[in-house]
Amino acid sequence: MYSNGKTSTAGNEPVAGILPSGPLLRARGIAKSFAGNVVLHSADLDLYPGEVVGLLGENGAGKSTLMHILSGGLQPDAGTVEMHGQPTHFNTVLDGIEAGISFVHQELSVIGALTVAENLHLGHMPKTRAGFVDFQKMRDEAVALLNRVGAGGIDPRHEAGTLRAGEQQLIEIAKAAGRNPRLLILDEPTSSLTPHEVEGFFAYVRAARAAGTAIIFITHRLEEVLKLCDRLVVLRNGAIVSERRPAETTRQQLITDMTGKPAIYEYRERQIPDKTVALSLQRVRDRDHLEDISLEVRKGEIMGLFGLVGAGRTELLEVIHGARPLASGKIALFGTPVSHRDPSAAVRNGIALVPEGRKTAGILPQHSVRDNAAISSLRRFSGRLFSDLRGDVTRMEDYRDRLGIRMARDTQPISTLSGGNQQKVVFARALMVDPSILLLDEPTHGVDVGAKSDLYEIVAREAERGLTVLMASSEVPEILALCDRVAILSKGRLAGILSREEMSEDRILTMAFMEH
Amino acid sequence: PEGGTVAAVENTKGPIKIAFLSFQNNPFWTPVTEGAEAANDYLSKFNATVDFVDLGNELSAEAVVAGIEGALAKQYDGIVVVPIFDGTARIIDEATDEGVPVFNIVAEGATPSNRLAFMGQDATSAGKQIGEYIAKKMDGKGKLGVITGYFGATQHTQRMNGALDFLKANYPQIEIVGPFENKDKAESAYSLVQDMMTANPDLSMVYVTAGGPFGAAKAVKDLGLTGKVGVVGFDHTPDNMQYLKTGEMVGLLDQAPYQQALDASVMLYNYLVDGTEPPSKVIPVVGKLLTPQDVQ
Amino acid sequence: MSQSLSIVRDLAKHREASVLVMLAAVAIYLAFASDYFLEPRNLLNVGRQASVVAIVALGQALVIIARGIDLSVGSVIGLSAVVGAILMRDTGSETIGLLGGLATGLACGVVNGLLYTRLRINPFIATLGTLSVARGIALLLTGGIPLPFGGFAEFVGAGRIYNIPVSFLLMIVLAIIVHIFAVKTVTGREIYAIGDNPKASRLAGVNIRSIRLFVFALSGLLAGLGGLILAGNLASADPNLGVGYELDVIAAVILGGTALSGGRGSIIGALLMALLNNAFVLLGISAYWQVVTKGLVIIFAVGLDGLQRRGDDD
Amino acid sequence: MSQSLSIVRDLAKHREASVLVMLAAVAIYLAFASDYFLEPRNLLNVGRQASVVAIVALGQALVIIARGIDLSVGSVIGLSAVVGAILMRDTGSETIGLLGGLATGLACGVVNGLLYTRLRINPFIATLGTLSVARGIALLLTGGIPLPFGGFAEFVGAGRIYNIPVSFLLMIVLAIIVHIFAVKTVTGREIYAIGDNPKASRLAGVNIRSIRLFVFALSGLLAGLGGLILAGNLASADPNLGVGYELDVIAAVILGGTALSGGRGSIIGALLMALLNNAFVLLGISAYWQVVTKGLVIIFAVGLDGLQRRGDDD
Ligand SMILES: Nc1ncnc2c1ncn2[C@@H]1O[C@H](COP(=O)(O)OP(=O)(O)OP(=O)(O)O)[C@@H](O)[C@H]1O
Ligand SMILES: Nc1ncnc2c1ncn2[C@@H]1O[C@H](COP(=O)(O)OP(=O)(O)OP(=O)(O)O)[C@@H](O)[C@H]1O
Ligand SMILES: [Mg+2]
Ligand SMILES: [Mg+2]
Repeated sequence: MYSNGKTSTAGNEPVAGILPSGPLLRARGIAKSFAGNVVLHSADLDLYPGEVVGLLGENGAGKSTLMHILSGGLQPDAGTVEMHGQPTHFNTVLDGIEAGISFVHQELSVIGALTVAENLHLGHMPKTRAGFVDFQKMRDEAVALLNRVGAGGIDPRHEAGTLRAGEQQLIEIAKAAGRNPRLLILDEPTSSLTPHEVEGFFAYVRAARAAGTAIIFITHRLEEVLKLCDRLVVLRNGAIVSERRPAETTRQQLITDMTGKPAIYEYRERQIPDKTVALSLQRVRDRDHLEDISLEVRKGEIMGLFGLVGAGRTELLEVIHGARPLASGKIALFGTPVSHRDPSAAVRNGIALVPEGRKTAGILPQHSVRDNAAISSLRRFSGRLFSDLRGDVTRMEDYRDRLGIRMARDTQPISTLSGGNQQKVVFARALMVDPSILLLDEPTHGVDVGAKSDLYEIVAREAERGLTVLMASSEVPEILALCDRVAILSKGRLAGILSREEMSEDRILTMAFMEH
Repeated sequence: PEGGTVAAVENTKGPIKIAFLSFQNNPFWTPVTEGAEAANDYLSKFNATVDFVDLGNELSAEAVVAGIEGALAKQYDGIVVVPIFDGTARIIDEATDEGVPVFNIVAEGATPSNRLAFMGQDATSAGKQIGEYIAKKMDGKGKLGVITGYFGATQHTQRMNGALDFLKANYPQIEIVGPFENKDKAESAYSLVQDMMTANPDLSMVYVTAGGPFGAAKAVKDLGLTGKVGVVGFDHTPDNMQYLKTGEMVGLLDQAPYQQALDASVMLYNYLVDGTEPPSKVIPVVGKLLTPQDVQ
Repeated sequence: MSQSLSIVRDLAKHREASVLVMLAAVAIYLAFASDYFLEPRNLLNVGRQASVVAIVALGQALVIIARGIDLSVGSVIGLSAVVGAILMRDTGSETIGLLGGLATGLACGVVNGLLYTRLRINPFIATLGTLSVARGIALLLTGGIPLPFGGFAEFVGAGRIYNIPVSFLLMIVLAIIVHIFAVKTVTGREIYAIGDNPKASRLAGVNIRSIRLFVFALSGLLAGLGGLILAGNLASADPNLGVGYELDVIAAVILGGTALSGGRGSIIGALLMALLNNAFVLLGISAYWQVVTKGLVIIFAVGLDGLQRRGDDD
Repeated sequence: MSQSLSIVRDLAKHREASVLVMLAAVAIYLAFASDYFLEPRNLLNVGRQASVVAIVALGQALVIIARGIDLSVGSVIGLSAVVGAILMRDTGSETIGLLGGLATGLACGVVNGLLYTRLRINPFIATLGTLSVARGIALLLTGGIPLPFGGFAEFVGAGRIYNIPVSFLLMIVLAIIVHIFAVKTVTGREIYAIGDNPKASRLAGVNIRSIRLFVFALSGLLAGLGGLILAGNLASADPNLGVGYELDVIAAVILGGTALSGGRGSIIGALLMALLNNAFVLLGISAYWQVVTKGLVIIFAVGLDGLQRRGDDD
């Protein structure tokens, strides 16, 4: 532990009597089901020290569940886990941590009220002789830790709650790193990181590997696993279906392993016959971030919104959606000026939003899947007095099929769905409104490749039928795959709009850096 | 003065300021306030003022202490106060030590203090007075339900025990049901009487020691037991009096609050001017027991 | 996280069950210990005694479900009764008096809602403020002196239909209505959504301001109704009516297991408390033990199921 | 319920500044309206009158920060005073009496903590239960009759050092200690952590059970101390001492802006309320207007900053 003063070395002491060549952890026949719904059939997995294993699979394949079992957060229904050749059983997560397993969860869980340094030391804060917290020591160690994971830019004195999602993610990674674990599990750690942050993070992973840590890396970004991992394990329908070396495989192959079918979305040339302007923004400003943004989106068009972190994409979408007050400027829908003071008014006018931040702004965690999907369109379908409860059931069935939502029953709490499936439910919610304008904010965060192409397909199909889409995204390939045009924001200003023909990764990025 | 029994002496001292500290939360306090106003009117002719200081609507020792502290800070010459609680003795002594005499009225705690005098009804003997009346009404036998305001409130407990000790000693055939706490609430008294009648259909009298006796009377009325079950309690407030007329209430003991307020203020004034001590350290006020005959 | 949430749900489910068990236990014990307990008349008395707390708790439950709290209900009870009585006295019309009382409750609720949604005052503080202001106004309006309050209100508060107390019937009917409202209507479902995740609900198009305003208004309205029943029962509108009710009402809601409660829960909670008071009188429990017992029963009612669920935190 | 509690916490963040402004406004107004207000003696009185609520609020603030609530403080005040007085009377030793009083408070707090952490009873219900049980025991122990309570306790409650009330000094010292504790010690930081995210804190190795037990124990201990001061001030240990204090204490905490408070906040909140009571006495405001004014001041104190922070929901 670094609190004992060993901050600089990232390795474990070699354990006497253990052959370095034997697996650190060996899982055999792991099975798990929830209320009769089988999630893991019989998964076998070996992990060796000094190895980075990429774990791939569709949403709901059981990746997070398997990791919870390995780390002690869940108990398997069947199967055994051995560490260093010894049968092991963790009753709680704390047991797992004790044994050297650190798990960075898919969902963020920093303590917003504490500073970054305090977060990193929670559970074992250093003390001065007088018995107080040794803030100086804690800060110094925090700086070292943050540097280690490539997050040197974060001030350890800041309150963690005020940081961006990506920065919070890095804090969690740093925290896990600080434990110098034997096994480090990273469940979609990069989904909210900037490209620059991803580089720093990769550097840390490589250093940890060199020091002998076994690492499991879960992501839906195939480029990342191909770049970073030593071995790729694909989980499909609760069983391991393939193990490959990155050098010996391709993107396409992995997708086939994951989904059982080759799936990739290619941009299809589309004509937008309708010249009606569906959404127009004129010199839109909010209180503090956006400056004079003017933009027109035609009916049936898919308009991308690109920018670096902090460019103001979320703010812009929120202004259109009425969630953030418009300070000046005009917004018009099909030529009619509107000023939404509340998202409820926007939804009534046919503007639906799939927000960024599934856990905080997307799901209603204690509600069922069905209720989550229905919440936006309750008023649309209600009778005079009563809510259309029966209709909710059929609509849910419909959208489960259309979006391929994987669940046991639509009455299960949404928080028991896998991350990607939760996102699909939020998508279903927005589509149920039958909007004329769909605002998407990082809609494919944590969504698997198969589902991504499903979602692209759905968005394109709806656009074909006249839906206007404005999609904020940090992934250029996504923009290239889907959008007819892209607007690029840079520090709250509109840096420019590129048409299909003008779009290229280079140009988009260059424009995004314009104000920097 | 009208309604009072003590006359003021000629003021030879220059302006005199008296603070009159009292609560205000139910009709009982209305005559107290009026008495203080009357004292002010009367004494203003003698170059003295009686300032009514409201201690609020929640009765507590802390409020009395804060009130006296405030009055001392404002340099009043004397204080009339409704101390009620045991915990007020210390601050009363402190005021007295500072040369500000304190006159207690209505009710004071059991702990002795160096107040100039206390005027009021002794709660225990008031309880006994009611107990005698109850025994008479019940012919010395039968079941008596007891509802007290707050468990642990000295005045309520003394009124209760004053009656119960008397009854136990002299009328062992009277069976006591309770006591139950109604927190001075009429609606709670109502429910308690309902339940008491369920468990004791032969109940013939209910004694409410503090707030809300009319709730008990209303329950008697709603149960159609007027004339069979009687309620006794304290204070001539309008809601209580109403049931005295209709017969559910059979006895109400009054504390003559108006007179207490007025007389105490004047006596304190006299003491401040020429050192006339009140007639005794404890000036008992014998309550007037109203019965249905009195209002017919 | 996912596990912890389902535990929260289970907990709310079990809580209701464990309070029901406690309710049944007390009732069964009483049935043996007292000859009078099972008499229909006594049971109906218990129902009536629970009715005001239960009716006010129906509104409070929705407020709490939507993540608010309404401490002002006790004072609103008093103010509504007083305004109703004054209007009845001055206009001579019972209808105006009753409607005026209800409107007062509603107005108090709306004020609470606006303080919360417009001025963004924490509902605990906002309703603590109106608790004081409403009580003060009731005292000012009456000079602290109770007013007579009779007629139809007295029928509602103390009357009986086929021997069943009107206020008890009203409680049952309202509980059913509120339950259906909470579970089956759009607004009801939106209330639950807001309570679950206000931010997500807002972005999904729920008008959280108006829903919040609505729940506070409803809570005020039901407190106003409670005031009319209480004053009607006593045939007297006392400005001090309802002092301290807030804790009883909130306790009823929580005992009833808010999460599920739409309506059922609140009644169970209120009944348990009324039953206890009934038990004290029927069994003649000695004075101070009443106070102790009340606390113990509340703790046990909820603690029962905690005993089985050892082992897991949060 | 924990939802509504967390809202209590969240919204309390910005509060402190605006309550300070209100405090200053009332003070300035009083300085002009009353010749006596600025007299040192009066100011010290205000400080003394705030001291019990403030001291108890220090513990309550930590409980609320850790997502709990302690409704039992009022009863613990009464029980501790009574036990202290009985021990003092029976052993003749002041020390034993005082320590016994403190130990009683501590024991009540530990019971609350265990009910919450071991039996998993919602703290609102658990402490509502102990509210009743503790009061009942105080009544049973005394038979409802206040006991004399003097000696050193009276010095603490009513004495002065260089004319400064001892209880006021105690309040200042304790506030500083609690503040430093909350901000600078490991336990203090962990209290904030579990209030923010209990699950993540537990996984980080924070022993949330023992921390929760600790905050309830501390709250009980400080309530016990409050009881001794109050009884000492009155030279009388009344079993009804502290009835209804829970709302005042919680209001002080929230007015003071819990989130920041570690100590400061609670004092500001308690001072505002004591100042109001002082104003009522100095200005001779009538009782009913006092009630109205109190509510309005509370609302405005907190509403002030709501007015500026328009626009963003949740
Ligand atoms: N507590 C639970 N109760 C019921 N079902 C659950 C629970 N936890 C997980 N599941 C189900 O198990 C399946 C696997 O979920 P898991 O989170 O492991 O998927 P994943 O592979 O991590 O997907 P993603 O990439 O979307 O995060 C899902 O269908 C999910 O609904
Ligand atoms: N209240 C706040 N306190 C601190 N920073 C804030 C606050 N609100 C917004 N920000 C920051 O302002 C920047 C703009 O946010 P916004 O979410 O609009 O950017 P974006 O272009 O959507 O990028 P991304 O969503 O990828 O972060 C972000 O860095 C965000 O962290
Ligand atoms: Mg997952
Ligand atoms: Mg964004």
